Amino acid sequence: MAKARGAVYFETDRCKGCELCTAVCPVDIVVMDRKSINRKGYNPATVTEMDKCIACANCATVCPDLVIRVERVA
Amino acid sequence: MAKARGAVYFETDRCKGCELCTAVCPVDIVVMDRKSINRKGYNPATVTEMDKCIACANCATVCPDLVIRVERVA
Amino acid sequence: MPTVFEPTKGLTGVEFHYCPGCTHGVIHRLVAEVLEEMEELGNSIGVAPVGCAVLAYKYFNCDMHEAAHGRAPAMATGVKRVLPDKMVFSYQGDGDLASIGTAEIVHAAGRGENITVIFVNNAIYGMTGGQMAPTTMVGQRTTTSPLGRDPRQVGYPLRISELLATIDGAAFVERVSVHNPANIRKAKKAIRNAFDCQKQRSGFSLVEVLSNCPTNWGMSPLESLDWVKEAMIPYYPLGNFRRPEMQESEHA
Amino acid sequence: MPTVFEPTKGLTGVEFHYCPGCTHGVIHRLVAEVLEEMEELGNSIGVAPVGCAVLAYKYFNCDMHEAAHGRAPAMATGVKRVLPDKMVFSYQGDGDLASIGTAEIVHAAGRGENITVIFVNNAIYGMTGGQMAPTTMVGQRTTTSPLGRDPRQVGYPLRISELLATIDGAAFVERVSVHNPANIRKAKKAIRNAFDCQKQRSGFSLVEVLSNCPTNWGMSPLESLDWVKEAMIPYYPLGNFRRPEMQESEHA
Amino acid sequence: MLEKTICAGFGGQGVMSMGRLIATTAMENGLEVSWLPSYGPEMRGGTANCHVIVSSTPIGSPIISTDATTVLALNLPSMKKFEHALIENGLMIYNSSLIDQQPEREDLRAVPIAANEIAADIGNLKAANMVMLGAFIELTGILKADDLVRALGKMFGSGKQQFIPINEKALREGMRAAAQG
Amino acid sequence: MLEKTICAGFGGQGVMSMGRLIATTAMENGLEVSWLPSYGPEMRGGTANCHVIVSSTPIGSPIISTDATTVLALNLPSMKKFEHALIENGLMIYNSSLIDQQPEREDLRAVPIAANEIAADIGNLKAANMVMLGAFIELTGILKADDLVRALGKMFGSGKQQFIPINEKALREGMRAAAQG
Amino acid sequence: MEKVLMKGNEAIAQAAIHGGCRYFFGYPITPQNEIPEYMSREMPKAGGVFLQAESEVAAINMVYGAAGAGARVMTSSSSPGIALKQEGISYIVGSEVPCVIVNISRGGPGLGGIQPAQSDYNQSTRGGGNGDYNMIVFAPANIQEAVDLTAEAFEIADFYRNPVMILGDGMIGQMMEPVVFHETPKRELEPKTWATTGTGGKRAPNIINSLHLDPANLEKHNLHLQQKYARMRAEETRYELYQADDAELVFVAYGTASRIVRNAIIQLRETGVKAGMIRPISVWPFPQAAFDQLGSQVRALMSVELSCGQMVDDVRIAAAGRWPVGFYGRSGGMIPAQHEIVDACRSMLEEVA
Amino acid sequence: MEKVLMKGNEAIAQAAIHGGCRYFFGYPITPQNEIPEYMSREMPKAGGVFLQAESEVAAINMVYGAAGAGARVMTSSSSPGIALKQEGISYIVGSEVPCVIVNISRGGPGLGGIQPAQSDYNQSTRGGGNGDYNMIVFAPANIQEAVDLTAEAFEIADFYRNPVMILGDGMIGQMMEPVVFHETPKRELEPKTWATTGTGGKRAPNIINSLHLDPANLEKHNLHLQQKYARMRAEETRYELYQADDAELVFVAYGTASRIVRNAIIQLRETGVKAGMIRPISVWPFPQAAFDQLGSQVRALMSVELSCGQMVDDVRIAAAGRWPVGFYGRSGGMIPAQHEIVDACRSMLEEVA
Ligand SMILES: Cc1ncc(C[n+]2csc(CCOP(=O)(O)OP(=O)(O)O)c2C)c(N)n1
Ligand SMILES: Cc1ncc(C[n+]2csc(CCOP(=O)(O)OP(=O)(O)O)c2C)c(N)n1
Ligand code: SF4
Ligand code: SF4
Ligand code: SF4
Ligand code: SF4
Ligand code: SF4
Ligand code: SF4
Ligand SMILES: [Mg+2]
Ligand SMILES: [Mg+2]
Repeated sequence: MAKARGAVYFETDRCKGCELCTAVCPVDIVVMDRKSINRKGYNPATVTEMDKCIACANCATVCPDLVIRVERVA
Repeated sequence: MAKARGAVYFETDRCKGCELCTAVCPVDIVVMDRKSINRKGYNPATVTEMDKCIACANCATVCPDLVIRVERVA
Repeated sequence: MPTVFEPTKGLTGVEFHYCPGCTHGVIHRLVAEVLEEMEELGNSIGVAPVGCAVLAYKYFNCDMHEAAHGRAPAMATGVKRVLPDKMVFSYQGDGDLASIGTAEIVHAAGRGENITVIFVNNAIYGMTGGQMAPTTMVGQRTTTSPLGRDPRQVGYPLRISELLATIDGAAFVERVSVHNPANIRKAKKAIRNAFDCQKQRSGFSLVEVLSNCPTNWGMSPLESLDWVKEAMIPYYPLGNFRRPEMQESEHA
Repeated sequence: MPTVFEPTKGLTGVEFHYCPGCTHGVIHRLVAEVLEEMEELGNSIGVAPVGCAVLAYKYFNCDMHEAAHGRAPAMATGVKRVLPDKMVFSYQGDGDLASIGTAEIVHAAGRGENITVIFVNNAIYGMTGGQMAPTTMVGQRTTTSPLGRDPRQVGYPLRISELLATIDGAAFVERVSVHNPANIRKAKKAIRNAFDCQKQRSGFSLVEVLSNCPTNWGMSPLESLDWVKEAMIPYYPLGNFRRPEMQESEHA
Repeated sequence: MLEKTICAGFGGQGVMSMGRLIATTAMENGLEVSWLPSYGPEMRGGTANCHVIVSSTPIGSPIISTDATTVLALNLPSMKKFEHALIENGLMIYNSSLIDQQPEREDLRAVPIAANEIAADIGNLKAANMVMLGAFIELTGILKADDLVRALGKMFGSGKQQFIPINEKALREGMRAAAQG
Repeated sequence: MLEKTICAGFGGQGVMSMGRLIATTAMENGLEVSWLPSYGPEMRGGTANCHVIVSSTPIGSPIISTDATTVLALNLPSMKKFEHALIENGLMIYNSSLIDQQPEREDLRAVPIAANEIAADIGNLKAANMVMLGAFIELTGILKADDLVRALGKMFGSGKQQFIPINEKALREGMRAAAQG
Repeated sequence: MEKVLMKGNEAIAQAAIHGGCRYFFGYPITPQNEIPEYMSREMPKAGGVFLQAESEVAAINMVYGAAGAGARVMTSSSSPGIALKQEGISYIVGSEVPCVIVNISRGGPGLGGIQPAQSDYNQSTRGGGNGDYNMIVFAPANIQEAVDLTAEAFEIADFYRNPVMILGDGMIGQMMEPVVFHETPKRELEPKTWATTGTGGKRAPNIINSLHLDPANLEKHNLHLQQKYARMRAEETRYELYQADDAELVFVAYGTASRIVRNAIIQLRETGVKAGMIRPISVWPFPQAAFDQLGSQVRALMSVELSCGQMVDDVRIAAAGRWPVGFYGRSGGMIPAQHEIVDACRSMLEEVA
Repeated sequence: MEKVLMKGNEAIAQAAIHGGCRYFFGYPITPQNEIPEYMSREMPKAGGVFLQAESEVAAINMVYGAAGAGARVMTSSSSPGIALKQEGISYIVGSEVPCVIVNISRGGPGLGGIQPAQSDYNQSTRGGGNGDYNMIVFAPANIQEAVDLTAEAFEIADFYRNPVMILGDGMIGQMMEPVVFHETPKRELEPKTWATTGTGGKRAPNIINSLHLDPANLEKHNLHLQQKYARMRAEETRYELYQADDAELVFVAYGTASRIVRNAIIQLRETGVKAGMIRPISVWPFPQAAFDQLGSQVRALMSVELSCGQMVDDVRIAAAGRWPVGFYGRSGGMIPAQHEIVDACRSMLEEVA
């Protein structure tokens, strides 16, 4: 089976900037977006190189605030 | 060592006639005195053949109402 | 003539109000004898429960408190924190300790509160007329389990000693019985060990004493002692569940 | 595009009021996912505690009760006795369950009450601002143990799962953690097993979830998860302490 | 008609059910009744008692303080405790098997009944209370023996019907003793 | 003299200690003071605020409802929440680093202070509250910077004296910004 | 319907079942033990559940849960046990779920004694739980009334979604009197659409809750509760006037005390003293109206209680200075003799002469 | 003595230590957490013991034990937590041991909210525990008063061998004001020869107990307690009269509410309305005397409370029909604005005109 590829979507305004998702991505693509501030006043999490995502859902699994949705694209 | 000999004394008016002492005497000399009624209205416990007593204090040990005193006489 | 057995100075001598054959009286005497032998009577503060032993404050020959139902361990904690050098004990029934007072006993043990608890398990609420206790045996009829305790409805009896033995602060936990002279003597040793524990500031100590309630069990006193032996002991095994040595090695 | 991970219907979607990085949110989600997967949402009644999760009634997408502090198991008992065919669960913190609510949880277990308890152990009173809990670690500083928890004064932390596992009515007791994805997945399995237990009427089930409180621990969320792993798990070992099989064999 | 009766004795002497039987029978006969027990730990070992009021008009307080018309005393402490609850010339029926004294008050109508002995004679010591009850209905005339036995039958329920005859016997022996005394 | 000030902002912005510092300094200067915080879970994540009253006569209620003389708003929700608490022509000092709007009321004396940027410039973003406080004393004139710094010294205690200079710097920068604004 | 001789406690228990109660959670305490004991025997036969809780605190919270799930549910206790239930009662009121609470009270304070007393009047009518709340408190004076009120209490509780308390004492609980189980007056009750019985996927979740973090919401909730109390005051106040028409001295007494007062009044009238009585049946709401309809011949009021004086406060409020208010009480389980009340009446009348 | 700016809760805690308190048993609850937190830091330094109990029930019973052992001891809580302490309080009163209980109350009923409220007036002044009992309840209106009353409370508690309650609310607990720790007025206190400190073999055992199975004994005990209460009523009633001399409308308000009323009075007087205030400092005993000394110019009373109306009952009793009694209240954590009170006063005066 080919390595899975995934896409993650952030409901950015729910994010509380806790950074938990950034520590569990096996391909290290989840980072905090220091340049934007969401409705709640936090720097939200985001993904840098989406195409590296393997749809492991680790990020969504640790997110306490239901920010992240993960889909498989291949 | 010669077999101990004992004497038991009943503070009869404290007795509640529960019969517990009658069941534990190794020489079987503690009985209920069916002929007398104490201040509380119970048939009190008593000893039949005191000279058989071996001062084991079993009777006093099980008595819940501090009725019995045991002394060693030999 | 050497006296082999005489009334202890640890008791006031006031006649007990207990029913004929009720072993509350035996257990009172054991506690009192131990305090007398340790020469701690003048140094002790006891806490009576709400239960048949509610009047224990009249019987023990030392300073006494009467607690609210189930709260004796909390009350004893208050006393002990003020008087850490005194011997402080509570005397509690199974309704008092194992039902309404569950939180208080668990946390006294949890804190390693340096008190001694005498826990009289007679598988019933004696004072209020024989209702079911958490310690009531499966199938036992009581005034609130008229068809016998049904474990499908109310579960199995709680084994308090085993439960408390899981707690680190509990330095000494032992279950004994007073259904015959040999066991009464063992019970006294356990009570002595528990108070020694307190003396040595080892933490919480508890002796669970299997006791009877001829009145509410609907038995003669002699039958009731048989029932302790035949029905209770198999479910509530006698023995030590925790000693200070265990505590120390665990946290060595 | 197959969805790998999406919000569960078990939650209302109302934004959590929890602090950033607080794993209460994760645990909520796991419970909700399990109920959704079991198709029991319309069939469930949850009981929220008094603690940070006090507003859980806004988040779970099923009928909910808000209990008095510590009394969720009693409240759940009331619900379950009326509705024995519904899924009834409580969600409780360690102050709520292991301190003020000790009697209620012990006796719910004792009765073999057929409910599921989600026990969130974060070693502190979160909601009230970080006071010491019975589960606070030795040496841990809290607002009421400013110099760190001193076991000589207040004893060692209570291990609730181990304590409840001594009780016959407890059909399922397991301790899990949610400090990383692998453990979160295991935690979900345990929660599923607990609810399955209830479905099969096996009796009381409880999952203790080690959780964090970055706010009151004075740590960043990531540091706090490390602390769960490094400080809590060694004292609170993960694993199953009781399964229905054990219960059956004991009373076989 | 207003009868205020105190039944008193040791815990096991059946004074409570004695009182209940009076009340039940009177109720079945269309009279107003109340029954009030002593309760609580004091009962254990100590004395038990109940207050029974039977009246042709509605009953105010169920408590009998110093206006008892009859006292049924099954043991000495009970006689001592309650003789002062009686009205002038009140009726004191006492169990002379266990009470070897007379009441102190001279005005009373004091009737000794050897209840234990009579009960023992007919083969059931536990029926001493029924003996006393017999004396009570004989002396007060407020209830009929047949009504009492019928009420007893109801109270016992199906399980205990075999005990009715011996209780009835005790009742009638009590009546006879009172009639003779 | 009667100054009723509301300090408001996010939980972590130091609005509580800001208010405490005003009250402490005023107390040390012999004035009557009160300080009342918002409290409870609402503070977590949401906005925090405190009411500070400084007066030359005894203070009745510590609550400021619609008679604030000054609002110190460190974020937008706070400005919105409290601009209607101000008296006519009241003083609204707001943190323009985070608030890109003006207050709605036209009568107010609205003073934007780029508190975060000024604080960042002097090397400590956490001192934004001190910048605001500088603006406050500059504009109201009720307290002197030196007194405030002295009170801060006391509040900090021995452990934190090293933080005084940077806080003082922030204070004075805030004063300067307000004087210029 | 058959007349049966029943002990107060058992009659109350049977009346509850008669009134539709199917769940009982309680904890033993004298002098009300016959209630849980009766329930343990009879509730299963009625298809209901009896459960002995681990404590009074647990019992009231089980009631809270069961009531929220839509059941008719009861608990009973006595004085110190009721003290322990106060937090739970406050939650139950706050969450607006119905239930019935029985207090067979005894002497206090503390462990006190176990004989009849009315020193829980304040505890029952003015809470002890936190917050502004009220519940209807019925104080029956005989077993028939206890039966009727208990059965009806379930209807009333459901009607208002509020607990109702039956306040007796050891005498009411322990005595036997003949009773008849009448048909209970039914109310038009809304279906319990608020109950947590599972959404079945068909409706939004129901929530049983007393928390309102926003003060404006909590105040709104309180005003709503106050409206219910106002309605209870208007519609649920109950009392009996006994010989009050021409009375110069009007006793105020409830429950056990009222029985002795009644006898005392008969005795007083025999000797020409015109005494009468207001007997509150609902001690909350307190029957203000009874006082307002007293005639101008009334010269004094006298509260008679088995306490050191608690209801007398409500009598003073109701009197509003219109009449002097006297008090006669015994406490700790002592029951006043009829002649004591007669004497107290006489001295009071002399005093105000 | 130095003036320091302190939070109410911390000031109360410090005042307790100042007043000789060396044992504190409590359980966290908002809005009083700063009391146990302060105690956990400071009590050990004072050579005392702070212990967090497993619950409010345990805390009050620890207090009971420590008080019986002769210590000066305190607990604190808030509304629902106080509800849970009611049984223990009743025991403490019954056993005649002294202690101090702080209630920093919040909105109810049930879990309610956490903002300031005065809806625990009944809970505090009329118990909730069982039996006839009372305790002195002080309701400070500012932090200095809270400090002074708390410190003195220990003397008073010891003097009467009875608990004393300090009744504040979230505002009193959370606000900061300058305070000075004055010398506490000392009373002549008997040595605590009743305390259970061990007989030392030198005296008969001491017993701390509230059980009196014999009703005659329990009644005797109750009469003894009532005598103490009578003495407290005579000697410990405290209140402040504010501008009452010529007032046409007299507000009655305590604690937080009285602060707003004070400002309202100033405003009313500025517009020519003669308003004044009776401010009960002891809400039990309630200051009846303050009412009796009001002048003939008074046209109405008005109770202002952060509740739906609880103290107003005591105002009605005190008024005894002499003046109409109005009420203005806000609840659930809402604080009335000054103008609301001004308006309420104006309408009341119109009504009685
Ligand atoms: C708060 C409270 N609840 C209930 C009671 C009633 N009560 C008195 S003793 C007792 C149970 C006693 O049983 P246990 O502790 O087993 O003691 P035993 O009488 O069997 O020795 C109860 C429930 C009470 N006094 N106070
Ligand atoms: C009777 C009562 N006591 C105390 C409180 C205050 N209180 C609210 S939450 C809480 C503790 C919460 O801690 P925990 O259960 O561990 O939950 P967490 O907030 O940590 O999730 C306390 C003591 C209360 N509301 N009611
Ligand atoms: S799904 Fe996995 S790989 Fe993709 S972003 Fe999330 S953690 Fe990284
Ligand atoms: S875990 Fe969730 S809330 Fe936390 S930073 Fe990532 S997306 Fe945001
Ligand atoms: S001492 Fe031993 S031998 Fe002697 S009477 Fe007692 S039991 Fe029997
Ligand atoms: S054991 Fe004691 S009380 Fe029982 S019969 Fe023997 S002497 Fe009497
Ligand atoms: S009721 Fe039972 S426990 Fe109580 S004294 Fe009697 S026999 Fe002993
Ligand atoms: S206080 Fe702690 S437990 Fe509560 S929400 Fe915040 S992080 Fe979570
Ligand atoms: Mg027992
Ligand atoms: Mg927690």
